[in-house]
Amino acid sequence: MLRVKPSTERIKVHVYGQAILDGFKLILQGSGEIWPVIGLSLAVSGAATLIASAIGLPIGYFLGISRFAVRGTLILLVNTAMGFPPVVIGLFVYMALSRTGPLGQLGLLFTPQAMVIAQVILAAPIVAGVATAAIASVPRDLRLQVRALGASRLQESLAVFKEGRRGVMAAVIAGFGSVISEVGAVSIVGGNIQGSTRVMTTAIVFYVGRGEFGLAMAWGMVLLGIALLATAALTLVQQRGSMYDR
Amino acid sequence: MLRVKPSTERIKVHVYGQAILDGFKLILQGSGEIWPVIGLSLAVSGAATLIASAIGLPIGYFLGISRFAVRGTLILLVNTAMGFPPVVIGLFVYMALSRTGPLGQLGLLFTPQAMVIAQVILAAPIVAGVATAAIASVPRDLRLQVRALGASRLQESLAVFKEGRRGVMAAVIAGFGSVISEVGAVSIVGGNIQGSTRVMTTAIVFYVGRGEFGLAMAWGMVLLGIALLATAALTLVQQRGSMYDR
Amino acid sequence: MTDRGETIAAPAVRGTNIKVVYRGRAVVDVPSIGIGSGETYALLGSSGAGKSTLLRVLGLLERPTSGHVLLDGAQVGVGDLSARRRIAAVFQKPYLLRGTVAENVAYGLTLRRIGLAETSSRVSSVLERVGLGGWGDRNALTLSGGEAQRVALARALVLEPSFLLLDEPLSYMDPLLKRSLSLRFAQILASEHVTSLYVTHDQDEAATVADRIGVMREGRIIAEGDPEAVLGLPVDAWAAAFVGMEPALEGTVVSNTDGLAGISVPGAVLYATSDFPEGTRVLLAVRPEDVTLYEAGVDLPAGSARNRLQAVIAESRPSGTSVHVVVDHCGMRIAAAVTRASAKELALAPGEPIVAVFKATAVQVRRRD
Amino acid sequence: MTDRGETIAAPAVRGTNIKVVYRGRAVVDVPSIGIGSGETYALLGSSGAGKSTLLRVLGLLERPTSGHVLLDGAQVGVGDLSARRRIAAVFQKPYLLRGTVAENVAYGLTLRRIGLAETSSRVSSVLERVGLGGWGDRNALTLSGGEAQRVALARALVLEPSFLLLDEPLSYMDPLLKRSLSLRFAQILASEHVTSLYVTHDQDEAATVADRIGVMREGRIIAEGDPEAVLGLPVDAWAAAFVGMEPALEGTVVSNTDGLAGISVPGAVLYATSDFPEGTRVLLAVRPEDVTLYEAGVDLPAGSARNRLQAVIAESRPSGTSVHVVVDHCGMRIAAAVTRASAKELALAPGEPIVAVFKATAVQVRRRD
Repeated sequence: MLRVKPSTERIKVHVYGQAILDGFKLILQGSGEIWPVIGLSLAVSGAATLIASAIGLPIGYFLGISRFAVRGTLILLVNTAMGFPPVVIGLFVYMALSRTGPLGQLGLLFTPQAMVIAQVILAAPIVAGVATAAIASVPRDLRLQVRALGASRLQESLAVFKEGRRGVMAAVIAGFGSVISEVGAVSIVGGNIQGSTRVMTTAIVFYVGRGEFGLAMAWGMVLLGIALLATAALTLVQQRGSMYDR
Repeated sequence: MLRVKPSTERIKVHVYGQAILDGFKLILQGSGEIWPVIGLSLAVSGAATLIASAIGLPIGYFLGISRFAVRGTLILLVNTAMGFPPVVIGLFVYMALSRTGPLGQLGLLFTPQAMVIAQVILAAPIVAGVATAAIASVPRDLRLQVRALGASRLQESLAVFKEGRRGVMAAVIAGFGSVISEVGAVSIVGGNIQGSTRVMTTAIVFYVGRGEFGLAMAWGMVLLGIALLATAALTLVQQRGSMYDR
Repeated sequence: MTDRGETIAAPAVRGTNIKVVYRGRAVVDVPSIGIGSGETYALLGSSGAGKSTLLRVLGLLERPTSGHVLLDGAQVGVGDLSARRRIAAVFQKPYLLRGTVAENVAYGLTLRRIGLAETSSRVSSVLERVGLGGWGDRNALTLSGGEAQRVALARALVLEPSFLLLDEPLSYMDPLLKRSLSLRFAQILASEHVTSLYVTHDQDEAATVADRIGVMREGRIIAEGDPEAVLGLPVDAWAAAFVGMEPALEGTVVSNTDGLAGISVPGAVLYATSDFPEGTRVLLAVRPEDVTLYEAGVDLPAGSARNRLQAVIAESRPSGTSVHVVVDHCGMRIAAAVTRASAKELALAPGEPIVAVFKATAVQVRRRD
Repeated sequence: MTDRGETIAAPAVRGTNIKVVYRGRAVVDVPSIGIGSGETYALLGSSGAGKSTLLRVLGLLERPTSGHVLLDGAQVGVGDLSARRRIAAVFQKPYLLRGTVAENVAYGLTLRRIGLAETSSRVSSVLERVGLGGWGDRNALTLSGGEAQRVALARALVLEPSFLLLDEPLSYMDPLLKRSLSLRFAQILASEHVTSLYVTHDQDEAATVADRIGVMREGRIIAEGDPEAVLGLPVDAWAAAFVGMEPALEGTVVSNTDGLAGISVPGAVLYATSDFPEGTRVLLAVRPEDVTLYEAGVDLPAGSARNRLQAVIAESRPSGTSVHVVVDHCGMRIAAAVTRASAKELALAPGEPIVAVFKATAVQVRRRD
């Protein structure tokens, strides 16, 4: 299918083709590295997303229903947290976990746990921020209506989460999407140790640095596939129309 | 001010204190590296944000005002683009710009231009996505009102941008915030060459890798300061109440 | 204003000294309001008058800045879930939840952990009563506005509340629907014997549904009483404009024979059905629809219309399908609603002489303090 | 339905064969609509009837699925900016832009690049005319709803449009404000002599502002004519319910003396002011407010009320501050609006005999096809 071209052009095509072929070969054969790395990526980011949701969703609920001064201050805090560069978060976690740091005795540096900690710090503000918007979009009067039918505080918040569930799901997916794709913080605290803390993003940077583009491309495609799945879920969640028009 | 403690504890404190002191010393003295790196970071991310805005804002306008099927499809595309992991974007740009890639003859790999290209691809979907929400929040009937007073297409879109200007500014700031803090893509396509493509985020990763935590911390603080400025601007823009309540 | 709740021996709901202050401004300032058991009390007023805020306070949905709410004599508050569960509400928008009609109506019962069998029978019974029998399985989000609002009413009624709040439930409906639904709501509220507070800005709606009306303005209840008294005898110029009338006249009872009182006003004696004895200083008014205009000098029929005033046209303006005419008799202004057909036959130029005729039974009278 | 625009020799605005189809459903289907120069035409109908869509099509704000719009005889379209600039609109919400009142009013002039001096003088003149003289420097976003809507009207009028659109401009106002603003709008529209299309769901508002009314239902104009004819003689049962009447009666003119027609209906001859000759088959109706009820057997005064019908009460129900009574005479149903005071004196139980009286001038008559 590839037309024969003058030599330089041909070499380029060859190199690309070879890289992609290498990538797919790797994926199809299962080199022994692929499943552990995908597994670790999903485990670390999944755990981080769960913990971040446990922290971020209640914050998002509180921010979404609160008004006036409190809200302004708290939104500032969430924005500030969302604005923290991941590498800086990575650096802070590194310092905290390093042998001489305040949590150094836990011995967590360069472990998956360290990566989870960094990703929780990254994802929680994102979950909280998106959830705030989702909760705020549930009409205040719907909460009033639910309360006026005899809902307790807890029943009221459950009803609000239920009515705003698409936005809440979007918040969780957005949190996952941000940490699964992130490389700065996990490379600093994880260290990209093969068989121990290597995740997809650090693998890509590692193989690019070594000039092994075939492997980098293969990992890029796997990561892209997972990211696109998250995107598809997010879009599905956003596409449905709102019920509050009438 | 630091209390004298048993030896191990004392060493930890000493290490942290020293690192922070080193950092501030560096910043205050101006080591000769600091201003070029900050300048390059701002220049690359600023240029990328400008270009991304030129691309993303019109897309955001179109998505924000469009309805039904078109909108759904385009939002899917923007979400997909936003969901692309930065390292994968970096990898693709690297492949495209590498000597054997389709744009290899431009010789852009490991130059600031390459970093701008990667950051534009990163930021444009974010600008477009946030701008879509901002434009969509300007009531449809306000556009109708403006049109019914004799506005041309261009005058109508200017009026919409003017009424939604806070959201539009938020979109641009969000785009800048995402690229100034990003490390995966710029390290791949820029390569962290001192005096040429080293930016703040790659400097941090570099110094952490070399164990020079003082320098890493210093850079972390500078980057954090700039990121917090962007956050402050974003919050300022979000805090003002909307006029469309009545 | 006849009886600020004093006629109600033990009101089912009572608010005392209720004040709500937002940003230094008192949006509600009501010393006392009481709603009798089974009564429908309409709060009538312009937007921003504080009606909905007072409703939320009495419904334990908002804590007042100061004041107390009593439900069946016991003081209750926002934090008192069991008291709150004796109250239910219908708002401007139905805010149905995702699910079927039956699921929506069952919502409050589910919150109270009522069993499935009882829930099911209560839901189908209440749907029957609001005229939606057999609609339980429909998707709640596909209903029209009027249907959805009836589901919202059923969702509140199924709880058999001691106190029902209705906050402008029909204000988003167009006039045709509003006319038919307000009648339907009035019938349902009357047959359910539920103590209700009905907030509206529409006097026709208030007159249709309410046993008693309170008129709110700038946070205060400025008039209260049965619909005819409140809508027929405005307390001040603002209230008069609000109900489309001229301000009340002042007079003194000069005779009373078997409940037919003669009341002296500038230049005339007017007759009203009233028990006030001779010498009572009174306020009186008559609704424009009750005033008929005749050409000056016409041969008037002998009839039950006791009051005939020689007057001159002061002003006239179209008002919907009729014409609003104000006539002047010795500085005393009385408004008449004249149909367009009649208006054509009469000379309505300002200054023209005219005869205004109205019955003694149409005159609303109140003691002047 | 009397004259579907044919009386207007050359309407300033005309729509022909206008169809708008959304998702396979025709939301507007109007073969012909014309608005005369300087005329205020009200489109009246329930929500969802297609009124606003038709307004947007005639105002060149939306392309119809098919059909043409003519402005002063020339065909125009959505893409025609110079035609669009001869049209201005006021919507439900004022949608004022950030800035002062004067900046808002000047907005359309700025779009047209009118010079500063002319802009300033036109802005202050129009603010004067809408009763907001000297308000130019106020912040537009601090105005009340009624003030903001007058600014929106000024913003449209300042453009001296050939065609003015008003899309439910008062529907968010409470009744007090709506009553005073509809009168004010009517006066302004009349004095500005601007060709206007006024969309509303409120028949009183339509009657107050309009020279001519079209009633829309399910995308079609089902009745059109002057307000008295349209609101006084409904074309079908739906239109009757919409304007609060019983359906029209059918009869035949049996005599005509100097414009007083005798019309034979089942069991009686009714009199109406009409030029239709003997033998004409007609529809006729009378508005409930024009019908007076008397006890059966009462000694009726000789007067101008030519029509007296012995009837029985069919039904009665409260309707706002009055009572809506339907009487039956030989299967012919006529409604009467009775004040609460009168209703108390009459026996309104179904089946009771009653006398219904109304003037010949109150009877609306139309040729039956």
